[in-house]
Amino acid sequence: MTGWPVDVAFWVLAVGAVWFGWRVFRTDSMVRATFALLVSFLDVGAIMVLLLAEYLGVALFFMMAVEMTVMAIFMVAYMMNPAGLNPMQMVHQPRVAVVAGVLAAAGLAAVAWFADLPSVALVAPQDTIRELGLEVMGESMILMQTAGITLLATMIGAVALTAAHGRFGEATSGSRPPRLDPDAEPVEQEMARPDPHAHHGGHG
Amino acid sequence: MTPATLHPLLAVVVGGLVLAGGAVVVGALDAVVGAAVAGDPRPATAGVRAWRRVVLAWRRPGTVTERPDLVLWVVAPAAYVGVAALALAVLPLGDGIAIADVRTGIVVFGAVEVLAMVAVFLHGWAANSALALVGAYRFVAESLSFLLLSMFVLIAAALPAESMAFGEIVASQQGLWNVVRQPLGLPLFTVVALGTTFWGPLNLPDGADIATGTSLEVGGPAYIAWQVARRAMLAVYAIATSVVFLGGHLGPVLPGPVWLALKSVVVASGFVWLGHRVGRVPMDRFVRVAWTVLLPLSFLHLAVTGAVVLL
Amino acid sequence: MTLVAVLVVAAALIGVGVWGVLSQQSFVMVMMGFELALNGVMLAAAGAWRFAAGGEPKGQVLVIVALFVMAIEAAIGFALVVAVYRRRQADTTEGIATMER
Amino acid sequence: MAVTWTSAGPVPVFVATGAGGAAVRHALRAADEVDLVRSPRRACVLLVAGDVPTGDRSPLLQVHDQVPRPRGVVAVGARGMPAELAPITSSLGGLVATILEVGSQILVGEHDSDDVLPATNPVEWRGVGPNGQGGEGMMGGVPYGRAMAMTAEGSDGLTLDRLYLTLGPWLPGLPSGCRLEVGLQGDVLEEASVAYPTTGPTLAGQVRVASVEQLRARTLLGWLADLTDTAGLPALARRVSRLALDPTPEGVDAVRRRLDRRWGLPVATDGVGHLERDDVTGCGLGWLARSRGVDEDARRDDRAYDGLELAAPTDRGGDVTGRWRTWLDEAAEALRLAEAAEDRTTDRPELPWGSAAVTVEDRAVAHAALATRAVSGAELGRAVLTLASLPSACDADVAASRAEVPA
Repeated sequence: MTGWPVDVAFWVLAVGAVWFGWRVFRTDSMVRATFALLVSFLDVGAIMVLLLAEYLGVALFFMMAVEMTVMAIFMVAYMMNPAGLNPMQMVHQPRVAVVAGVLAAAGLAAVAWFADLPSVALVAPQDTIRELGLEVMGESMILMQTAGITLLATMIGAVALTAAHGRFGEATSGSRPPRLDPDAEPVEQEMARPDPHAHHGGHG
Repeated sequence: MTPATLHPLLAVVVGGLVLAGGAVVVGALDAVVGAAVAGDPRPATAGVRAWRRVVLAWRRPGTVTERPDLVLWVVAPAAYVGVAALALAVLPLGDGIAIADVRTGIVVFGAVEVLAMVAVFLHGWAANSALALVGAYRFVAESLSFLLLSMFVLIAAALPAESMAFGEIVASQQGLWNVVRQPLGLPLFTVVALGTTFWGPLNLPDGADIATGTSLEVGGPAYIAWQVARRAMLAVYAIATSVVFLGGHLGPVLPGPVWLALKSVVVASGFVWLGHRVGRVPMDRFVRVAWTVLLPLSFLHLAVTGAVVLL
Repeated sequence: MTLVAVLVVAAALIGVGVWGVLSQQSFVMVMMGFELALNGVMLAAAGAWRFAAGGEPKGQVLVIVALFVMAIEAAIGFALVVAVYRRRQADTTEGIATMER
Repeated sequence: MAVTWTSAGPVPVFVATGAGGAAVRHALRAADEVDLVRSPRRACVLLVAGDVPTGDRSPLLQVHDQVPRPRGVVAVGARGMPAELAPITSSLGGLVATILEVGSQILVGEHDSDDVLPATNPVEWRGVGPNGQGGEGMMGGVPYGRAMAMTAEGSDGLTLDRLYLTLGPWLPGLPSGCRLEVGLQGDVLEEASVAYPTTGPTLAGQVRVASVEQLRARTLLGWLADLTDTAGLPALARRVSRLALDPTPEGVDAVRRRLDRRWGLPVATDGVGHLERDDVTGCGLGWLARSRGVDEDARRDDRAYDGLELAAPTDRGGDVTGRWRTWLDEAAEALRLAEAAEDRTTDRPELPWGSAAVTVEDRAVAHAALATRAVSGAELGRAVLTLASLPSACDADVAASRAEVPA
C-alpha cells in the first residue's frame, strides 16, 4: 500500500495511538483508562495493516480487546474508585517519571533519526501471510513450541498464585490487614479467615 | 475466485443497505415468528406492529441517569454497529462481490466478536446502574466462554479452503457444503451467533431476569439504536452462517446474491425461532457447558476436519 | 510513511509507557504502562520488518514473540494482583517489598 | 398523520401490580395494542393495578418519576394510591381503550403527569470522608440514597466490593410486593433477605367449590405466564397469559406441550432454586408441599370434595421446573374438579396458594424464610427466577372470583 491516503491514515493513527496512550494515565475512570489503552492498541494494529503485516495487526485487535476487557474487570474489582466519580491522585514520583519518559522517548527517537538504518524494500507483498505461516510451521517451529510450553507454565503459575488454598494451607494465613495510613504498622491481628461453606445454602 | 473489492463509495452504500435491510428483515421475522409461537389472534399484522413500535419509541425522549459515562454510553451502540459493518465487509455477497474480501477474513471476524464484547460491556458500564453493570459482567463471562468456539469453527472451515478469506471458503464448498462436511460446525457456530447478539437463550446481558440488564436505563432513540444494532448483527451472523456452512452465493439458475439472501433468511428464521422456543440458560450453567462440553467438542471438530483434509 | 516515522511513533509510545510505569501506584495501571511500552516495541519491530528487512518472515515472528511476552506478562501480572490483594486488600505497589506474609 | 399512527399503539406500559392486580397484567400482556416493558425508562404510561400497600407507595413515586415525560398514570382497581399521583381510573373492560387514548395524547404532548419527588438532590455530591463520598473511608454507605460499594469477604476468599441493594417491590419478575434485599458481589448474592407482603387477599365464608377451582387454575397459570416471561420466553408467556384469563383443559395441554420439552422452559429452570422436602412442609403453602410429594391438602378432609377423586401428589423434584410442572398438573386437575363440582360449596377451602386455615402473616413469614434460604448464595438470575417460582396470594386474581361467590 502506498500513496498519500496511506500517509494520512498513518499519521492519524499514529497521533491517535500516542494521544490515547497518554490519556490512559490522565483519566480518573479506570474503565476509560483501560479502553483508551485498547484504542491505542487498535491504532497500532491498524498501522500494522498499513505496513502489510495484516495478520499481526488483526490478531492484535482481538488479543488486546480480550486482554483490556479482562483488565477493566480487574480495575473495577480491585480499585476503590473505578468510575472516578470521586477524583483522587494515585501517582508517586511524578517528576522522575516524566523526566524518565521524556528521556526514553527522546533517546529512542534520536537513535531512529540519526542512525544509519538499512533500507530493504518488501520483496513479496502479496505473500506476507503465507510466508509467516511457513516460517512459524518451519524454521521457527522450535520457538513456537517453546512459547507453547512457556504459556502452559504461565497458566500453572497463575493458578498457583491465585489459588485460595495451597499445599501449605490457606493463602491468607498469617497475613495482616493494612492500616489506611500508609506509614502505620500493620494491625497485629490475623485477618478473619473466609469460611468456604458460608452462604452456600441455596445453590441449585 | 479472486478476492474482489467494490469501489469504496459503492461499498458504503451496499454495506449500509445490507445492514439496514438485514435489521428490518430480522425485526419482521422476530415479530411474525413470535406471534405464531404466541398464538396471537392477528399474527399477520405483527410485522406492522413491530414497525410502529419503532416509530413510537423513536418519538419518546431519551433518558439519562445520575453521573453516567455519557461518552461511552453513546459510543457503545455505535461501536456495536461499527463492528457489525466490519464483519459484513469481509463476507462475500456474490461471486466476486465483496466489500473487502481480505486475506485475513476469519481473523477479522474473530476480532469483531471480541470488540462486540467490549461494546456490550461499555453499554452496561456507562449507565451507572447496578443491574446494568451486572448485565455487563455477565456478557464478559459469556463472551470469554464462547469466543474460542468461534475461532476453532472458523479455522476448521478455512482448512479445506486453504485460505483465511471467506471468498475461498465459499469456493471450497463447490462440491459439498460445509454443513455436511463439518456437521459439528453449524450447531457450534449457532451458539456463537446467539451469544454475540445476546439473543434468546443466550440473552444474559439484557435478560428479563435483571430487568433487561444493560438496556435497563436506556429509553427512546438510544434504545431503538441498540435494538437495531443487535438485529443488524444477527443479520450479519445469518449471512456469515450461510457463507461458511451453506455455500454462500453458490446455487443454480438464480444469481449469487439472491441465493445468499434466501439462505440467510432461512438461517435468520432459525435463530429467531430458537429465541422464542428455548428458555434463557442460567449464567453459570452456560459457562460450565461452554468450557467443559462445547470447547472440547470444537477441538474434536477441528482435529477431525484437519485429519480429513490431510487424508 | 517511512521507517523513521514509524520508529519515532514507537519511541513516543515507549516514552509514555515508561512514564506510566514509573508514576502509577496501582498495580494494574503499572501493567498498562508496560503494555503501552510493548505496544511501541511491536510497532518498531513491524516497521523494521517492512522497511529494513525486506519482509523477512522472522521479523513478523519477532512481533509474535512480543505478543507472547505481553500475554505472559498479563497472566502473571493479574495472578500477582490477585495474590497481593488476597493478602493486603489493596492493589497498590506501595509497601510491597516482599511476597512473604 | 401522527394521531392515526399513535392511536393504534402499541403503547409501552410499565405495570406496577399491587395485590390482586394480576389479571390486569395478563390482560395487557395478551393485548396487541399494549407492550409491557420491563423498565420504566421505556414506558409511556404507568399503570397501577391492585392494592398498593402503605410501605410501597414511596417506591411507586420513584418509579413514576423514572418514566420519561410526558407520561400518564392509569389505575385499575387500585386502592391506596399515593395522594401525589392523579391517575386516570379505568375499568378492566375499557382499559385498553383508555391506554390507547392516553398514549396518543401523550405522544402529541397533550397529557402529562408532573414530577412528584424533588428534582434536585437535597445535598450536592459531597459528604463524609476526605473525598466527599460518604460512608467509611473511601467507600461504602448509602450517602443521600446512593448505594456505595464497600469491601467485604466473599465466598471465593477475596475481599471485594459488596453492593447493598433492595430489589422490588415493583421490579418486574419478582412476585407482587416482594422485596429482595441483597449484598451483591458481582452477580452473586452473598447476603439475601426476602420479604413478602403481610397483607393479601383471601376468600372467607361459604364459597362455591367450582369458583375456588377456577381461581386455582387461573392463579397457577398466571404464575406460569409471569415465570415464562422472566425466563426469557415472552411470546410463550403471551400464550399462557391468554390461557390464564380463560383456562380450558385443551389449552393447558397445549401449553404443556410447548413449554415442557427438553429444549424449552426447562433449559432456564432445571436445577434452579432447589428446595428440600423439609423446607416446604408445614409452611401453609399447600401447592409447594405437594410439588415435593407431601400430601398437604385441606381438600382431603373437606366433605365438599367427597367423590371428586383428588389425585395423589407427585414429587416433581425441588427445583423451579418441578414447581411449574406442579402448577400445570394442579391447573388441569382444578379444571376437571370445577367441571365435576356442580354447585357444591365449602367454608374451609384449600386456596390456590395454601390453606385458608393459615393466617396471611404466618404464611408470609414462612414463605419469606424459605425463599431467603433458596436464594442465599445464588447467582442473581437464579435468585430472581427462584422468587418468580414462589409467588404469593397477591399474584392471584381474587377480585374476579369474589364476584362469583354468593353472599
